[in-house]
Amino acid sequence: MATVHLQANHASFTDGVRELEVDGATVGAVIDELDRRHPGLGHMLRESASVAIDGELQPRGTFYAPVATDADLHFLIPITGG
Amino acid sequence: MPRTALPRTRFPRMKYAAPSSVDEAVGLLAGDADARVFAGATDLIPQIRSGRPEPSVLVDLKNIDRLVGTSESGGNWTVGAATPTSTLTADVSFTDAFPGLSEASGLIGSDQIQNRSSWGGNLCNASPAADSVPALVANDVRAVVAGSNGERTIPVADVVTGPGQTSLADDEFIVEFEVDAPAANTSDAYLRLIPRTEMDIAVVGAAVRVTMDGDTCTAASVVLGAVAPTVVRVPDAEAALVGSTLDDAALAAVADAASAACNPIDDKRGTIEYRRQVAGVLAKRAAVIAAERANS
Amino acid sequence: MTATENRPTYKYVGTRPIRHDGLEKVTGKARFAADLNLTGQLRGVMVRSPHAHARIKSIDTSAAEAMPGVKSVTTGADFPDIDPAMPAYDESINVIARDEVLYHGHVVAAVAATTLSEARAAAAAVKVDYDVLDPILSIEGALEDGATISNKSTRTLFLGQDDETNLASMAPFGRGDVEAGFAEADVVVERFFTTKAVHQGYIEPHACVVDVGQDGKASIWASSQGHFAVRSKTADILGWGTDKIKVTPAEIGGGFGGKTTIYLEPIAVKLSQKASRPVKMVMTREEVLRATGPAPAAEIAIKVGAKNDGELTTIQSTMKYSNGSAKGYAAMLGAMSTASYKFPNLDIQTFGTVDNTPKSAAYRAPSAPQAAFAVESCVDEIAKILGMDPIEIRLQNAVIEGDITAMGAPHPKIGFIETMTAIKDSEHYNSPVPEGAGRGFGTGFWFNIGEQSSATVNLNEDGTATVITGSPDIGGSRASMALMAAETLGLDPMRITPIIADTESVGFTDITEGSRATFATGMAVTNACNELIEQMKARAATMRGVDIETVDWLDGAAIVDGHDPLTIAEITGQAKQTGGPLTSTASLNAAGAGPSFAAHLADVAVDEETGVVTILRYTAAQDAGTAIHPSYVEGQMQGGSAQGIGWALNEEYIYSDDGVMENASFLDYRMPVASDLPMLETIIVEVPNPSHPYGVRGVGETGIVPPINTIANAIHSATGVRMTDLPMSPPNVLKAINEQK
Amino acid sequence: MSRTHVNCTVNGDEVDFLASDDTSLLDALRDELGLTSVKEGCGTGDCGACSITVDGKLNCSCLMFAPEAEGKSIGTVEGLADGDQLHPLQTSFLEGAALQCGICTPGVLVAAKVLLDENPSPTETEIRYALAGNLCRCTGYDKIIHAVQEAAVTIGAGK
Repeated sequence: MATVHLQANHASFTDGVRELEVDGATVGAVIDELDRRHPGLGHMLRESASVAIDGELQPRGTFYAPVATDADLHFLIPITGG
Repeated sequence: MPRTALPRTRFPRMKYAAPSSVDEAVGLLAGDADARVFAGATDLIPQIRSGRPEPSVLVDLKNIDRLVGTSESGGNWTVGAATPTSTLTADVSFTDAFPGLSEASGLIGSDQIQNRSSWGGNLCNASPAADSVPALVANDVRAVVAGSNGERTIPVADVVTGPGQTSLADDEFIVEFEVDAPAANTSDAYLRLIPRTEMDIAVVGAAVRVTMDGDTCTAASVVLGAVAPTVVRVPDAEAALVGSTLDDAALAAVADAASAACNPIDDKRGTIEYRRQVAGVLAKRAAVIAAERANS
Repeated sequence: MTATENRPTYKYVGTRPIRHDGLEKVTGKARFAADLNLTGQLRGVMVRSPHAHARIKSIDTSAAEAMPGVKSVTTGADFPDIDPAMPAYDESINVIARDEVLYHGHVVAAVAATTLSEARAAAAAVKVDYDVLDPILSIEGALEDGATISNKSTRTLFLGQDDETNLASMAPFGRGDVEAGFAEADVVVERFFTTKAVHQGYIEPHACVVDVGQDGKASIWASSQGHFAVRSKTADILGWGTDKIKVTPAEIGGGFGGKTTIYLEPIAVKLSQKASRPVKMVMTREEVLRATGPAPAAEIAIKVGAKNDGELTTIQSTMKYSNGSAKGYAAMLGAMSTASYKFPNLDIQTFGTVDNTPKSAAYRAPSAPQAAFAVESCVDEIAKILGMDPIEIRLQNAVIEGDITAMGAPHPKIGFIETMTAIKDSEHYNSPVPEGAGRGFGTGFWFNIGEQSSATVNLNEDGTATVITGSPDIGGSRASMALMAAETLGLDPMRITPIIADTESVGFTDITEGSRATFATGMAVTNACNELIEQMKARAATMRGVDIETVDWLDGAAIVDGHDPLTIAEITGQAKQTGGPLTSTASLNAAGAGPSFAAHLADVAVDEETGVVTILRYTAAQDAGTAIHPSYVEGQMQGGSAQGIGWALNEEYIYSDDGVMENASFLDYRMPVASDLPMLETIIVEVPNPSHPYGVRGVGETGIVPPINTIANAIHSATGVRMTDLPMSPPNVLKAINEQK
Repeated sequence: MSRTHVNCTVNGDEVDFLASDDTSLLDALRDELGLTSVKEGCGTGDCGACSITVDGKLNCSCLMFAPEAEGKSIGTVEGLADGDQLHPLQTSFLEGAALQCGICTPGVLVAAKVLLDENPSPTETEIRYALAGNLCRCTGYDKIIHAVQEAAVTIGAGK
């Protein structure tokens, strides 16, 4: 089970829950599982979120990145820049 | 009614004319109320871009010999109305005689602007914030005005009647300025406040001319810019200076009088409170500089 | 000056060759978008709203169409409707309004004519009938009960609902227990900070030239930070396929985030398509200031607690940012910028608002300078209350690798401590403060990003190389690409030609933003070069008649025992005989961008009778990871510092009550001029980023974060006045001084 | 619309062009003569990107009407180099990395050339005020000031 951390703007889909245990071999699989449990959350995470796996910021749109069973996943607001 | 956001970089309809004599220029103006004279166009072009009415004819005065250049005799100076201010600041004898008038002229914009800006343009644009005008008034400079009815000479102080407004008729323009030799032990100074160090319009300007007898001031003129619809002469500040040694009490009185004489507005460049307070500070500081110059 | 953690020594990386595009730029030959002209070209002009907020009742273009020289006219009706839930929606209505204008200067129509003056005259003849609405012009205005809805497409989807709102976002960030944190604090500082909208201020106005051919395909020459993004955004807004659009990058005259979005291209395409003629569109400065993305205004209430020993225990803040006329993440990005210190207890409520000012755009480390102004001012105040050195208290609380950011994710390897130490050890910090002046210290950082990049490297028959990327060069990146290729191949950078190719000549590459070009595109270049080395080893094996395993690569040559080294030129010279041309392409979506921290030091003099602030001396230190071309790293640090100084002292958007910007010119929008600044001393700190082959972090963003708080802290040292409202202009500083007396 | 026939010299060459009276000299130089080194950054004389010399004096070409060029000698950055021999300012800007995006560079070089012609060994303050009419948003001016100082030394040594 990977540990998923959500931002507050995501938590509006989870009745405020910010930390969940989720099964999934890839970031995409984790998102799909989250969307199954909390419909609408998946679209939000795919459209407008960055993800850090065990602290390493992944580029936007990396849904096939492998997720270890004990991984820490942080879904972040999309980080851009000037 | 909001201004239009429609940009403009070109000036349809306008015709360009470069007369070579005063009479020719007067003729162009007399024949067409929408004709407009210009020297450097450093105010005219931005105004047209921002949507002001476009002239029918642009009368370029720089090809008239009398309007460009300076002459001096017995310490009295004649300055062509379209003479670039960079010519004045580069003229050592002029700058020695009128350091404040020279530094005020040199503050009109960047080096690029300095090669175009002129006393005539700076004055007739009739901006309350024009840098050269307080110093021109403080030095009792006169303007020679040409028009269909010939020429007349008036004090610079009588040219501007309000923001963008002058006492000149449609067919009149300034040909040259007359600057009298300063009395003995007399000098001037001009200070202005801008948020940056360059490329800004004065938030407050202060010109002071004093005549000194040793440590004592025997004559003074104090003129403020950018704090009222037109430049403001401050008799109370002048009275506070005359007879004083520019001691702290006198300078405090100068500052109070200058602040009191302000009738400023709140705008994007400064607040009423700020302009009042800083007008006093600059008047006081300019008086000290002018006095030092008068005695040196 | 450079302070370097021990990193590999390189032959070319870290040197300062003359940039490859330099000659064209000092001789006036460089072609920016407005410098291009096509045969039969028309000039396009926008029709812009004179109201800050209004419903469009009707648009009558008949008079304009009948005017001399007019070849085409377009309105919002020519553009497809996009689902407001899709990312392209806001960009689409920002490019051209449909039924509602959202800010003064919002485009409602456009005209193309044979000359600029004809186009302008015709634009003025387009009749638009408006139903004027109340404009929302401030954060409080947007949040007021019963406030007019500033943009009816803004919905509360971020709350899992679907109502109209003036909120773009509303999200808390938190950890620990702030009540307990304040309870155990010995010192608590509470302040309220405000900042105004400011513009990126690039000197080149937006410009493009577009030609839609008879085949219906659009060729676009544009000034942008990312021509692939110009293609995809233009395609989205027109409802076209990307195969119908080719974008060729012109030189870009400054962007700083402001050219990551588009304004002109879809409209120019429409005008060109309708007229069957090329169309050039160039904004005026007034248009740029009125209608292109500024950085958001912000209001930040903040409370910071600390123990007597200097430990920062708690931060509580409400951060409100205006996104302008469309949705955005401005406030949440701001909250992220509190991640410089450990803060065991943290509670930040963020509110993003939507109003009737121009849609905000990224500006160098978006949202960080405003938040850092608040946080760093409070930390400075606490240090002064506790009598601590401003660097010591920060060193004590600074985040290091593994510490948690405001978003919960841990920091990777960072150089915050090293950067502050570089200032502490500097000659500036150890010199006495000038008589009557005040010294201020401040910090800031940006996360930086990776994203997608592609690169193709061709080895030419004479052993020279061409490096082709899709990253526009906004400050010397051609040189850094060449240097990384040079280092990898072992080839003199002057024998390498870096090219920025059009959207059909190189693989997809994301926008040059987030300090990503040297990081991500540089990684692609390096990968392509490594692949070429493998190819050259194989060719060398063929040439020497040996097995490839026996071939080594050293210093730009293939090494085979018992033979002379084979140079790149020798290998490429034989390419025809050994299998043909040598070329390699690499593409990636880069992970592991490294945050870059900066620490700044300023000495300022304040005229207490006029409020004029003069910067006497300024030093900036920043962690570059590895400085590929130190001169351009310094340039980024100095440019960011100067922009931050302008933001701190005089830059601001001034609006009238009806929402018209009153200072839409370089005369009254006061960016620093040469005589406003001292020399900007730089200290490059190098704590290499382990996720990049050469340790690059990216340096573009961070430099703008510390100046505002650094100068505010210096003004406090000089006068005892704590400035909490920007800009710190003469009137505002004098007012604060008067109020203190 | 009336068009005026204007005769002048540009970078030493005699040229003539037709320009409607409502055209700025900036537009005429760019559109009629193809001198696109002269940039429009503001059109109001506040940024200096359109800086040229007129009879050796520094001017903003956006603040001149095209017919005003009659009989004048115009200088732009295209005329700065002597054949393939770069002007010392161009060399010092390249070697000192005194440009980033490059849009302000032509105007800055023209202004710096005028400064060094009039004042061969300017102080830092003199350089900063001489260039105050030329906005640069990329560099913070630091490397520009250093490059002008460097060029002054080079030119001085050459004399």
